[in-house]
Amino acid sequence: MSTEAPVLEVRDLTVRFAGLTALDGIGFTVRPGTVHAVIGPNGAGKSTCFNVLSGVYRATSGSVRFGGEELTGLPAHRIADLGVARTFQNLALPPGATVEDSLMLGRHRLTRTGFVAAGLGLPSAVREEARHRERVREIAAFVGLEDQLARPAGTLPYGQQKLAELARALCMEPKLLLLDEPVAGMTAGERRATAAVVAGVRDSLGISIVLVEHDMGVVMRLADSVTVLDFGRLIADGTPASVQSDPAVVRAYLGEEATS
Amino acid sequence: MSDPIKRLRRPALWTAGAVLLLALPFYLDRFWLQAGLFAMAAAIGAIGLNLLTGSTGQLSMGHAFFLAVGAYGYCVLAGDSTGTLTGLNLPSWLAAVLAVALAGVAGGLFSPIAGRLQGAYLGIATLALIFIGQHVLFNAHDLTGGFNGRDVPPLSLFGVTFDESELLVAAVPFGSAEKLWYVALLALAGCALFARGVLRGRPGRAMNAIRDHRIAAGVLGVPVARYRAGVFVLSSMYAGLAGVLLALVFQRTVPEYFGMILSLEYLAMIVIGGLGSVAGAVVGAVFVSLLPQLLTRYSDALPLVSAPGTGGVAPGEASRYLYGAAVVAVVLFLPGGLVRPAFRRRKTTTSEESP
Amino acid sequence: KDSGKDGDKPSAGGIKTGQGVTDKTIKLGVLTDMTGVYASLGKSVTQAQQLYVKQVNADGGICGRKVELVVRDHGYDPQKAVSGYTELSPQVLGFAQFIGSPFVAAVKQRVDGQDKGLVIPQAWSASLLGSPYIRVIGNTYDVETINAVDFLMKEKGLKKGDKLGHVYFEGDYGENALAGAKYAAEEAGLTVVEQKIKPTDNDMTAQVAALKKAGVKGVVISAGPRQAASFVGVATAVKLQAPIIGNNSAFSPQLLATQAGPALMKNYYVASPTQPIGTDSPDAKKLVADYKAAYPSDALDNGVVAGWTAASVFGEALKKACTAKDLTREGVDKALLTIDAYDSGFGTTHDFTDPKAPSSRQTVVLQPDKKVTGGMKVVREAEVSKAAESFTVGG
Amino acid sequence: MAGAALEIRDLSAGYGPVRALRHVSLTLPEGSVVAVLGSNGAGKSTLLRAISRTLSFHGGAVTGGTVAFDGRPLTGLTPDRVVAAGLCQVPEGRQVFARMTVADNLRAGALGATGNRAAQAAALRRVHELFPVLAERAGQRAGLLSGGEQQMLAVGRALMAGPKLLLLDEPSLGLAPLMAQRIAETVTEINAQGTAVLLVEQNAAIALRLASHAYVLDVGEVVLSGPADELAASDEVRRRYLGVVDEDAAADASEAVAAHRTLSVWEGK
Amino acid sequence: MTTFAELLLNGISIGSVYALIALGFVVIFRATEVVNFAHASLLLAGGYVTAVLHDDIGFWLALLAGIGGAAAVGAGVEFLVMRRYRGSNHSVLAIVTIGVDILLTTELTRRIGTDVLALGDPWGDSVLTVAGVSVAHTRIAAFVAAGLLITAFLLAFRLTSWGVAMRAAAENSETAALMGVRLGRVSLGAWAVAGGLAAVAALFLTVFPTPGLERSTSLAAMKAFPAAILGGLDSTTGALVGGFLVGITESLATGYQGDLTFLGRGIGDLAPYLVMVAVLLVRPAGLFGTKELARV
Ligand SMILES: Nc1ncnc2c1ncn2[C@@H]1O[C@H](COP(=O)(O)OP(=O)(O)OP(=O)(O)O)[C@@H](O)[C@H]1O
Ligand SMILES: Nc1ncnc2c1ncn2[C@@H]1O[C@H](COP(=O)(O)OP(=O)(O)OP(=O)(O)O)[C@@H](O)[C@H]1O
Ligand SMILES: [Mg+2]
Ligand SMILES: [Mg+2]
Repeated sequence: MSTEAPVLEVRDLTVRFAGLTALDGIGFTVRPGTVHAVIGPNGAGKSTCFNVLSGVYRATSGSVRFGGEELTGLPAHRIADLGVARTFQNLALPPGATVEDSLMLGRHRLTRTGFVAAGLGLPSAVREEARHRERVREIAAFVGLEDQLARPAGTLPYGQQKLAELARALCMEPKLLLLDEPVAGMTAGERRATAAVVAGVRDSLGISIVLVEHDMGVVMRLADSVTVLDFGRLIADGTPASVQSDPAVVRAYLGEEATS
Repeated sequence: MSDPIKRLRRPALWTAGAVLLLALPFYLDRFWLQAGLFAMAAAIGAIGLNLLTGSTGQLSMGHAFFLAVGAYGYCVLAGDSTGTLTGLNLPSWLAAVLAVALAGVAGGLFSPIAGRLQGAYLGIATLALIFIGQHVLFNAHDLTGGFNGRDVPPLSLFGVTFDESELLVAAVPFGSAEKLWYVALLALAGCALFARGVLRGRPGRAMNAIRDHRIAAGVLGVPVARYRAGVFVLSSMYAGLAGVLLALVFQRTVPEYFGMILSLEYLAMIVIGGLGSVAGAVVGAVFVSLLPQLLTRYSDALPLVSAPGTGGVAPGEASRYLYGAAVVAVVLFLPGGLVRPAFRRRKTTTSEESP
Repeated sequence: KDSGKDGDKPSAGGIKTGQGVTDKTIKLGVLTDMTGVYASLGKSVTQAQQLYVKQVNADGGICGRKVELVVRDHGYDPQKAVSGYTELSPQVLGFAQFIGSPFVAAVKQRVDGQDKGLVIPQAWSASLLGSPYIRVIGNTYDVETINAVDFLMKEKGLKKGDKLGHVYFEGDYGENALAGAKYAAEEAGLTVVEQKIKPTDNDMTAQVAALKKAGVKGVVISAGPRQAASFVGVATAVKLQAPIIGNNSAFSPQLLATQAGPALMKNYYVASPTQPIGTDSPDAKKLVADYKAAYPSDALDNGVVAGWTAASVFGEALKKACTAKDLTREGVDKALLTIDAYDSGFGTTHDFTDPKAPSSRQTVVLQPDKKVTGGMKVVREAEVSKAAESFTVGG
Repeated sequence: MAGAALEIRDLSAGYGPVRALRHVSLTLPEGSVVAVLGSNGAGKSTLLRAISRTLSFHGGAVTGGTVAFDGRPLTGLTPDRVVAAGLCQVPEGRQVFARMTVADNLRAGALGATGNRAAQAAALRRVHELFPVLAERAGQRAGLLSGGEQQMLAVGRALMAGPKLLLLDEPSLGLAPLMAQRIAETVTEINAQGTAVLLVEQNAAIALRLASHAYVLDVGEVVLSGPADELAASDEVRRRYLGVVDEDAAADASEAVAAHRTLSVWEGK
Repeated sequence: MTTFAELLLNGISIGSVYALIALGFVVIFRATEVVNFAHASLLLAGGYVTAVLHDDIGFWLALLAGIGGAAAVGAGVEFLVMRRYRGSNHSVLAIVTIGVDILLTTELTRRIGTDVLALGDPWGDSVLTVAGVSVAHTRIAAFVAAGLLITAFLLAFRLTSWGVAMRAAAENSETAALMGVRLGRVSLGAWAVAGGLAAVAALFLTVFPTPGLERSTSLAAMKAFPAAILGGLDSTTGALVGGFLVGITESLATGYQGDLTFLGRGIGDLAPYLVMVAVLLVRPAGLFGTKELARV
């Protein structure tokens, strides 16, 4: 177990775009070492929420506190420095770089080598590089990409690209992990494996995970608590079971023959 | 793959190449040495531009401006005040270093603009630098000497002065070209290795990330703005050094030289050689700066060329045709450039193992 | 490895020879621009010089040697120009043509320092003077401009206290001319209204408007033919009543075929270091005939005269050097320094004894005219204005 | 059953040295729905690319075999000709024109359409009632839509063309259960109107429910094929593609965790 | 005062010529996202054809021929060169156009030689003078032409499927192909159109007050760069506005250079770029260009 991950507190967060309110005063709390699922219909505001948490969007109002820090208003890279890592719903892997280098990029915040050190190939730089490549392989093995390390990420099939993104986020040694539809585009078997990876992360690293996913099976398996959004508003919040039986949720999101 | 042979072959090739390059001044005459010097200077500049455009995806058409800063910076810092010209009369080696730094500063000053703009917009915006540069070069007479430019004080390092005064080395008279050759060689090697280190290491990955997906790069903890500025400064310093070298080879700075055409040639270099790779920049630079000179020199030997005035294709024109055709052909038939960037090679070799 | 420094050695007929000279041939370099911005000038000059060489060789060459031109076209690219010089300088005696004064300036150090070969630039900027090896032929732009202003005063009614418009190129040509204009204005009590332009500006409307606003009574144009044509055209159109005169590089006969033609013939003059190609001196007539024969398709312009003059001056120097039995570079330089009254047959006499001064301060004033060959007729014969006399060139 | 609309005979394809498809044969009967299942990297997308002839865009190529539609061979055609022949594909990963407005994306979809203005207007109305959000956001740039909205746009765009055969590469990707349902309904509906559908779908449950026939690809080869219901019954398919019912899912999820090599904490710095 | 008005008017009139050139850049950019450095040589080609033909077949026919010729050259470039490039990087393609430009320009300047060719336009050097402010007829024609053409393209892009196909092809060629867009035909068309536009621009660039077409005419085309960028590389309206802005800036900077000496003389060419940079600082995608997306 590592040092307790800090608490994530989202308080009446509002995000507006020209003529459209993507998030309307939502709030939830993620307890350390738990998996918190955010679900809701398409366009409900889940990714927007992630974009605010990771500093891609500016919040119109409201606050996001992570441990002592106020995240709203921080630039993306500062938030990353605080140990917030995420995956992207539409893949954001470099087309040319190998999987290994893509993962090494995840180590950026943990490494120090600057232009001069790298340029002169100082021993410190070499050592750092070696140490972190070691860890990268460890993580690749953990998610099951060890054989793909040398391939250009762009040529992996869709499902494995999703895994690569997950691995890259893990490489940031995050305290808070934001996963946007990690199992989209996978077969049932692969979903189970990926779910296992996520569970493994929570259990062995004890970090907080916020999960956006449309596959209720996975959500039910992994989530300790669930927040449901609809049109940017929070319509339900609680344990998976309670949420799943909430009529509003069924109406807005699951549809009659619910969890299959 | 027969690894041991491979492992032996590469260093062998490298040493052979190095020895050859070191020996050249004893055999080539000045024209060739000068051509080589132009090429080496260009290579340094091209490496810099490739860091910026090839690896970080910031299209720059203002490279010539930073070359000018380097070249003129050196003249002003090392030259002495004569007549209308002002000069600081610093020791030339110090002047060279400061000139490079100066170019870096210039790049830093522009980087706020560079930070805001993308792609073609950035490209044309940097073009503004060229015009500003030209304007200053022509009008700041006391610094630049206006249209007739400035004499370039010869470099002197460790008591050796790189001017025309000839010293005999192994019965071969060494003029400025011969002496400068080694300086340039050293500088180029240094620059290439440095750039290689940068690209293969942490900064290089961050730069590529910025090129490939700016937002993602930020989310992964890369301070995008700072990095873009940093790269801009670095590439400007490369350009500055190239400028100093060029000035030393020309022995006189002329404003006309640092125009848009020059910038475009540098772009051509990195594209022809291969975007994002150091070797590419070097090869491209050699190609682009040597080809026209060869074509001009042997122009009258070219096929279906007729003496000027007899209506046919004049030598100069013939060489232009060939140059243009070469640029097009290389890019079309070798998309990745003369030197394909490393990852492409890895892709093909590794994909054999995969299903 | 050829260090280019094979020492001078006596040879056939006890004549000392050096670089670029063998018993059979005398090699002269030509660094020209036939694909760049000065292509039209470069073409005419080079062809005229080739013509001269052909004729010289036809009647036996010089010193029993055939003269041979080695042409390199640098397309007005500094790198190519300097490389061209580096390539040729070890193998030629001197340069009968070198276009682009920035490039000449770029190699000046080497010429004065070790090469010491005679170089005749095709540029008339005072900044080129002062070297005993780089010799400008004919009046420099500043002198020429002074004489031009003098013409406007004497013959076109420009008076003390008037405003004089000056449209000039950025660079050696324009700015050297400006120096002249300022001096002349000084002397004559005029005020100069400056309009600096770049070779890429082809539309002079704004300049005309500005000068009109300033109320100029006369205009000097130190730019290219296009700019002159545009300026004159617009000036006529907007009724800017002021005589306009340009330097010798500010006109080309091709313009007469364009729309600007009539306007040019009405209200435009050209100051030139020599008489135009079309004058009826025997030499001129012969040159025209021969040139037409050799290059039927090409226009006859000042470039031809300039090229011919430069070549013949070099030839003259060679002949003198030959009689002095010294065809080395030093020999030729010395020989040239002894020529004090050379007339190439175009109305002006040249004195090369003083490297610091242009070979002549005389300026001929011409006027565009369709009917004449070369498109220009003389309106004022070669003459040196008082101001031009007193002017210290390049000072 | 009527003649086959799409006839694929031992098709092989690859990306340079990578062989992504090996001798795949597949028949899609007139006006039917056929599903293709398979795990990551099985070659499903490659199959669709091979049919639409867009492999070249990925540095790949068809190395053997034939593809025929209505008896006409498609081999050797350019992608636009394939579209003209009446095939339309919803590519993997949305691929909306991010910088164009939603409306323009739909217009782009209609570029290959054979129908007249009226037909297109009708198609547009249809798409809008299927996905109301696309009507609301007509003026918004597609790149700013949410993932699911983009997916809807991708499907809607394909519907604009009114194709004879619709190739769907994971249409329900990233869609909320309700939306996934709606897509499923749409597929049955347009199929009822005579459009044949080749469906690549990870959500095997939906796929097998919709399809009459199904093929299972694995590492570029067809390992199973037959009537959908039969496949749905085969436990191989049940295990790998349908997943299993909840309770023991939870069970073997946890067991998977237990079995799974855990990741040690990084003691860096 | 009239001087100011005159300079302003002159700026607008020369601006409309720049706008025409800029429009050429815009068309290519919309269809291929390539900055076309060969545009200058297309311009030269169009002008050349018109110039050599006008004596025999009269101006208007010659102009048509010029437009056709330049269009053909453009199409040829696309077919022989651009189409062959198997890659996605747009700055690489830009370099290809540089190579093409060198080839075309060399050939054309060789043909033009040292001549200055008249295009035989009907307007001659006549000017229209209203309240002491005079404009050349040629420039009025340019203004009208620019206005008409740009409106035409605006409508074409808005209303026809051509515009949509173009942008689709430019943004994601694979998906565009899946939508039935004929990639080859779209970019071929774009290049041909750009060529035609270049020919028109060439006309107005070489008639009075400029003496005529000659080898350095193509250099003037470079002035349209800031125009195209100012307005936004993918916006037709942008081309027009950008053209005007550049023209006016240049004209004023030249006209008042006497009062601007502290900047050094001859800032006529520089000023447009300064304005451009200033605008880009506020609007990184130009006045009317589409901004890049910030969503993941
Ligand atoms: N930058 C933006 N500009 C304008 N609208 C935006 C922007 N980003 C998101 N939106 C809108 O905000 C709403 C919420 O988007 P978001 O991506 O958060 O939805 P989501 O919950 O992630 O849906 P999905 O499950 O489909 O991914 C959507 O309607 C989207 O169109
Ligand atoms: N551009 C490419 N270059 C090289 N190999 C590729 C490329 N695209 C796909 N491949 C390989 O081809 C095989 C099939 O890929 P494909 O995308 O068809 O799988 P898939 O069935 O669509 O997987 P998914 O369900 O994840 O989409 C995989 O091994 C993949 O790695
Ligand atoms: Mg989302
Ligand atoms: Mg797929």
